[in-house]
Amino acid sequence: MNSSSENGNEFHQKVHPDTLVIGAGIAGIQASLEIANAGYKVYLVEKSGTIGGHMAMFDKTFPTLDCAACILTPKMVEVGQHSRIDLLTCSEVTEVNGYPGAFKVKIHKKARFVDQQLCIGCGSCAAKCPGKAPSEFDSGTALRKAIYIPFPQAVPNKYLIDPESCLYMQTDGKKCGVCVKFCPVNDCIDLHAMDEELNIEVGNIVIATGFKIFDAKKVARFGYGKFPNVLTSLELERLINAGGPTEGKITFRTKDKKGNWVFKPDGGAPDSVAIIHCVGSRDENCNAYCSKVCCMYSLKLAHLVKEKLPATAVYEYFIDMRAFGKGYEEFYQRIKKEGVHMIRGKTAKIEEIKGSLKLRSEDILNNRIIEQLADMVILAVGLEPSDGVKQLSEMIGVEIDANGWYKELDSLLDPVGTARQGVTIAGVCQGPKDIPDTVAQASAAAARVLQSIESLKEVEFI
Amino acid sequence: MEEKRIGVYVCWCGTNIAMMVDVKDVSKEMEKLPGVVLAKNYKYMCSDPGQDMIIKDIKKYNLDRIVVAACSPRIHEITFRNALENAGLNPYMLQMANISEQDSWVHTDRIEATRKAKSLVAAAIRRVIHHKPLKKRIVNVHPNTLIIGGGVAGMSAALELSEAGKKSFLIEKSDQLGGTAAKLKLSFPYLNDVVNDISNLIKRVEKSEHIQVILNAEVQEIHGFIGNFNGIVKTTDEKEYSIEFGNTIVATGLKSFDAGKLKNYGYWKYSEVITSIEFELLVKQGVVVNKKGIVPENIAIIHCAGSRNENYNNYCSRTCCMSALKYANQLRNLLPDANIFEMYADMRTFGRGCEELYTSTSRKGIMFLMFDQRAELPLIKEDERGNGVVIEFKELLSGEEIQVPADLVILMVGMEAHENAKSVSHLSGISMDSNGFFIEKHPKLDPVATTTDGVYVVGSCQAPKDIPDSVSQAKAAVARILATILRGTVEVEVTTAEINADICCGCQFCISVCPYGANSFDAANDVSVVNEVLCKGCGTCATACPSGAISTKHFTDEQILSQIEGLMAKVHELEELETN
Amino acid sequence: MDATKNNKSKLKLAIYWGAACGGCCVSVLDVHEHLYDIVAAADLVFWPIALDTKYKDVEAMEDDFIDITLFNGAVRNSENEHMAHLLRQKSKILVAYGSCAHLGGIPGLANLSDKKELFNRVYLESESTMNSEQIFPQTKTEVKEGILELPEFYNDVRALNQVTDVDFYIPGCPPTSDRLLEVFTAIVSGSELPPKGSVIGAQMKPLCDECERKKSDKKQVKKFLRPWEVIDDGETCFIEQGLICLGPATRAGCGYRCIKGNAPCRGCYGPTPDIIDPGAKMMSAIATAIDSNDPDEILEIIDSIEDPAGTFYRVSVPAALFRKKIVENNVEVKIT
Amino acid sequence: MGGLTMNTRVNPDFEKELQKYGKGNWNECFHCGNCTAICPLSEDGFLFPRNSIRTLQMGLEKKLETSIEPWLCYYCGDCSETCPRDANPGELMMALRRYLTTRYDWTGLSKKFYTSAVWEYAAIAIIALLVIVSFLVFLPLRPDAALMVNESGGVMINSLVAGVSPDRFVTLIEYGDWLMAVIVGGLLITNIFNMYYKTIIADKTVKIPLSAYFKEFWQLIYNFVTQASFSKCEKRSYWLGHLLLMTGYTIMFIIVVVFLPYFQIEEVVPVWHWQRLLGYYATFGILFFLGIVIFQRLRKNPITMKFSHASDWIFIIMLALTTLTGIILHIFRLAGMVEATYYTYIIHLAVLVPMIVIEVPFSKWSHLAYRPFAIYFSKLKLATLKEKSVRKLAPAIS
Repeated sequence: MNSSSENGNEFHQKVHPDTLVIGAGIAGIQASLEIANAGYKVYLVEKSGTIGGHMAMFDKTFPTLDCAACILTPKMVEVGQHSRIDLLTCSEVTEVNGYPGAFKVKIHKKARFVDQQLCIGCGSCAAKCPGKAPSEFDSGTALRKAIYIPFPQAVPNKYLIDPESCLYMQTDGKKCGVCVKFCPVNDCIDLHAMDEELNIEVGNIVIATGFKIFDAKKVARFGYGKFPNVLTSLELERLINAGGPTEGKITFRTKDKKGNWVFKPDGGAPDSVAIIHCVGSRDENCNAYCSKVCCMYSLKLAHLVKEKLPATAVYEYFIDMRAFGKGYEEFYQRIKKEGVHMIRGKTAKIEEIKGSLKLRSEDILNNRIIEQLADMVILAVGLEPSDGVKQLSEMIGVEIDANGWYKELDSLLDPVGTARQGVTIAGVCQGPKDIPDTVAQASAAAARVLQSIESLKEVEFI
Repeated sequence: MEEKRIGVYVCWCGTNIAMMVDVKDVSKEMEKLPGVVLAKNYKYMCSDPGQDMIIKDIKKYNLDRIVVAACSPRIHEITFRNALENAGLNPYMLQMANISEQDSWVHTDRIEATRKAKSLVAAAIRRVIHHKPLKKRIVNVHPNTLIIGGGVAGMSAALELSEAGKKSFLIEKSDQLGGTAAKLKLSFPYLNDVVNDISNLIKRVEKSEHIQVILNAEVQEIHGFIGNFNGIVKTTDEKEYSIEFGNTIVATGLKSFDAGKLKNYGYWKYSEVITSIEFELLVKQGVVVNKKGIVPENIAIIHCAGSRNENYNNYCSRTCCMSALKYANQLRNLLPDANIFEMYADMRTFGRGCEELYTSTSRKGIMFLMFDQRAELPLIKEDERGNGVVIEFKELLSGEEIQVPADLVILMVGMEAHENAKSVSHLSGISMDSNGFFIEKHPKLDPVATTTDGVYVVGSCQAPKDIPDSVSQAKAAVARILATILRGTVEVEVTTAEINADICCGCQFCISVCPYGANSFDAANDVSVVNEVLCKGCGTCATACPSGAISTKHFTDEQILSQIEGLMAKVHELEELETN
Repeated sequence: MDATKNNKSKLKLAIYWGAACGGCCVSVLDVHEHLYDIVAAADLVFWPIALDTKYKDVEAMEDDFIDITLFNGAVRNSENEHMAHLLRQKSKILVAYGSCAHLGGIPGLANLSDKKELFNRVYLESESTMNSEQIFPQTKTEVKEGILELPEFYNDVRALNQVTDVDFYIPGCPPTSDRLLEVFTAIVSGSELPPKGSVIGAQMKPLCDECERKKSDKKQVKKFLRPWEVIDDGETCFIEQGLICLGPATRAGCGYRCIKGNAPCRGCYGPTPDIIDPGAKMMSAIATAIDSNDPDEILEIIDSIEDPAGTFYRVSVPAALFRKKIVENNVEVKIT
Repeated sequence: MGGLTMNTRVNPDFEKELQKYGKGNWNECFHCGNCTAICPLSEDGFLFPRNSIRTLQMGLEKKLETSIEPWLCYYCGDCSETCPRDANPGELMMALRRYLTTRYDWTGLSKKFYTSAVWEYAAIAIIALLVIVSFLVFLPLRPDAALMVNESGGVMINSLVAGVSPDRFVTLIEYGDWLMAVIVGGLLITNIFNMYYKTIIADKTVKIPLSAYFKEFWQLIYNFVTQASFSKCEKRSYWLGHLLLMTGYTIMFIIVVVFLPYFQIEEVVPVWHWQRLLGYYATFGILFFLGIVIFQRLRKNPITMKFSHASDWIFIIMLALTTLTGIILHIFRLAGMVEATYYTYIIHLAVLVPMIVIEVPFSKWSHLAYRPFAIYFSKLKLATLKEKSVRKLAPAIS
């Protein structure tokens, strides 16, 4: 900080060339790569054990149906290998001080308990680990071990331990510790590893914290959590994905030997699938806003169900079909031609009758009530700001709106800047967005960062 | 010939390939082919573990050539080339076999698709044998940028560059900056007055020392390649500018749908019927009257004029729903007692704050009516009972055949690509889709770049878009451009044409056919020569050369023919062919 | 030149014609007085046009008995093929001599038709033919005296290397005598032979390289013309005058005799080394010279090319990628 | 209207008109179809409330006027609670019932009462005044009233009036009852016929065979007595409460109007006597219901009680006053307080009579009659519709 502030309210500050990017979904990845490829250092902070965010969970992307992993994983690899990107997983920002151009940031880096350099990814530890928990990456459709790699293509592709499900840590070291025994590398697993605090200085901050999905249990009349074959769209997304628990098969939720509800490849396939739009969106009782992507991903899921199970009947219950982007309307027409039944009228309630699900809806265009029996119901859940948005916004000094989305500086002409100089926002954390818009915005945020570093090299304060 | 050591990697692509192609069988079969040291398959070859596997194998088995059977090289050739480079192998010792788009995606018979995959991979194996190491080429980047189109997208890009201290040329066809946005009064969804915002933006652009605005101008020619373009800009008063620049941003924007084409709406026939563009003008003046000069009592706003209909444009124009709601609000303020009818097909208020706009608008006594946009457009005819017109259609939400009286009808005309898109696409070497919009490099992960390096498409020339999305795109393009300018250099195509002076006879067929002006005649030696910096490796000259003196690196006749031979040979015959 | 000086026994030379016009054999005679040199250096052991050596005499020779065989003409029937195999067996060096043996030659244009069409044309339809009984040549005909045999007429014409292994190629229709002499002298003098499969008696560069006509990059054609339609200025590149000249796609070596005679090159010397299909190569070159962007006009300009096959593939149909007319189901056409 | 088309014109003003019958953001409805689907009473042929909202939004008065649907709704509030847009469809059904009541009423009074509280107050006041004046002038308290206490200490109510014998007094009141019943019943029956005309006769799409009227007649009685449809709603307690009120009120009505001589007697019967038990049941039913409703209306929760039309309050207050004065009357009588009993009796009638006269044919109470008839009519229509509403489990989608 410069002291010329004494003779006025104005002083100058060199912009620190490093940048902090918070959140490593596709927005964070894109912004980091843009900045790093321009020759500047990036700290990429990610809360979970891997980068990739939600996009890594998807099977295909609308409307082109190209595979999400295919277009994302190379970017992830690039991030992982980039000499100018310092990737901090299992980390959260806890304090932001300083000034635009010279933010002093404290980062809490949780222990992964497995040495990132030494781990060879052999999997011996996980094979023996007795601790299990629902896999976050599989959206809870399957279990993972307490020591695990979030998914086979994760970056970094190294194991980590979840203390919540680790038997050793839950029993204060009285039980287990079997992973250490079976690890072929000395000193690789340290069950007593401590969290770290990291202090860095950056000139710019890019917020790309993304979203979480709406909790479908809040709409009790759809019976999510009660009826095993009422799924969220994200769960179906994992079922359809070849890397998911069923190797790409769409199956029923069944109980495993220990009584956990999970999906298995031999779970049996549905003969009819109904997709309900706007679950948790466009609803004053939940979120009044439109989540923008659900119509399109529902159409995509309908297509994928049809592709995997051609004989399965698929029904979409919608209010307005929001197929707005490039090629989207065409995609909608295509899905209709594929024989997916489109019903204008949102389902009101679901009951379970002899293992089958009964949906009651109004078929508005045909002026009748439909009581539809379906083997499986997919709830097209909306998007919500991810947890911790409020704390982060207060920490950094950025405004959020009533729904918890970050507010941009100017809704018209500056969709990435914020009222706080030096802080830009990218992706869904600013409001629901599809992938192309997210990527464009992330690049735009990067442009703002590059421009600030490069141009004046100085920031003016008033 | 020394022995080739080829590694073959077959990707599952999750289930995308594995569902239709027996990838395990393919890799097993390929292992038998001569020269193939090993053949493996993996779930996601492009992922970190997949690439790692290739790198480790190259080192361990001393592989000198790699075949990856996966998706289109357009998606992942760069990925795997980098992997080869990381393993210490020349990146051009790679050949990809596309068993995704060209095989698993388009077939339904698993046995046949597997057979085809084998042929494709075998062909790639035969080709890679003839690959030669090529050297990367690096060129300097000129720091200036050419921006075609002075609308919001173009101006935002120029300003963003200007703030980074980089110069740009902003070429605008008309006599003023601002484009479509300059015609607006309010923005959606917050209904802010944008007149000042836009004029401020224009002022900032005009004031910037880093932006050279050229009005009434069109780009006549663009030559060169990323980092090193030059072009000629001509104004209507015949002034010519010769400029040099490193990158190009195309932001030519949109034109609105011609409402006269809509048979049912009688745009030319009824003075009550106007377009949304005309309405913007009216409302900017603050006086809403129809063409007869009468202040309307019944106002109908018809959505999707020219959009979402096979007879006009199939696509959705993305912004009209919100604009229509905006108009309803403006009308409610100006004419508190008027009846306002909104006729829509699907209410597509998807953006942030837009659903809320829809809700608040619906509280203002506006009647929303749904019609069938695909099958049966409303019919506007003269009202026998009153002065204006009457709109007849089947209202879908009630199933009733209804009539709506109107003395002002606003048609929400959709967006179309600008009429000069075609010439710009020729100039800058980018492609257009069937609707006339420019095609981005990748619809998901590269929404602003194009297949021509150094040329970016932003705003509504890429697809219909609102202002913030256009601005985002403009800035995204700037990020990419700044990165190349800051690095100062950029890698360019190495797969250029090459002339064998021992054969060239100086006939000069190659010179006139080169679209990049890369070939010239060396009179002293009586041969043609290629400027590798300008050459983009399109192969036109190699085809045109009657003497067989020109070949394109990485696409030699030998390579292509051996690939074809591999493709034509049945897999089990391949072994024989190779050993002979 | 005297071969005895080399202290070697005289070479044994054979010259044979397959499907040929005889011009190649005559070209050997065209060396004029140098024929004495040849005879001095070599014994002609087999030369049907000049000597009465029987096939069975050749069959009686030991393998590799002949030092050099100059095989001219294409392979059109079973006799040609038999002799190609026989001479290969008996010769140390087998040379494909002339365009027909090299690329299939003028007879190769018959590959654009099949056997049935050819026979019909020749034995039924030609204007001077009266054959109401529809008699076609047969390989075996029984007459009182016994069985008469004729060679079997194949469905297609092949170049020599499509039938047997060839050591060298001397292109031309016919090869120029000077080139023949050069080659012969080189062999006799015992200088090192080029690698097997080489085209000898010609150059790497195309004909254009020698051609003295003025060339520029202004090859823009609105209409393709035939020689009689142009008043040649004698100095401008033929192509720039709208004539199709195969010079840029053809090896030099002929001494551009045609061009000196103000006639465009017809490509008898065959393609330069890296060309796979000379006709196709020339066609794509010519296509780029078409001066129009209007699809209809382009078609019109292309239509102005008379006899494209005869123009671009005059001597090279059997050697081209397409080789011959596709016969359905790949069944050999039988004439009964 | 010219040409071949018989298209209906939309009427944007109608929505404003309907706001007089109840407040709601009905224009906010964006037609997701949730309300119709969540309503267990909505069925093919009679879809609501979304259809009704649409008809209202478009101002298709004719269609609304002839619709039965509003009467089929018991206002459980599920639709409004789950409405994603706060459009409150249930409240619209309520408002439509008010509106339809005015449309059925040929006198036009109903409309006056519903759209103007002043009119209603005035009407009530006039009738109340008439009752009071009639009593004070024609049936004054006999001077020796204090003697009119029987052996069990209860006031002998029929003997309180001067110059009229106890028998005569009961008969007089009974005549009054009958007169009131005839007027009210006449109005109600003609209104019901009006309803029948609008919903059945005017609807040219269905032709109901005579036999159906007999076959389905039991529905009328059954639904009136049991409110069976309401029991299909998920909130069964609402049905129970409503049943309690309905039976209580009906019992009281029948006792007072039909069996007055057996009810209004001089002696005080024992507590377990049928007459007292029925009275207590009815009083309890009404009071219990009223208590809850007043509490809920004041709290504006649940959603069904969020908006209260003037007619709602008037009805509640009148009913409460009737009940309360009835109870007080009962207490005074048992306590042998002669004068108090007399005046309370007058007040009781001054509340009761206007309530019945105004409420039953013209206002809220009329639904007691309209609703069972609506169900009856709907069954008639359903039975007649060619395409019977066979519930399809797998829809054939176009």
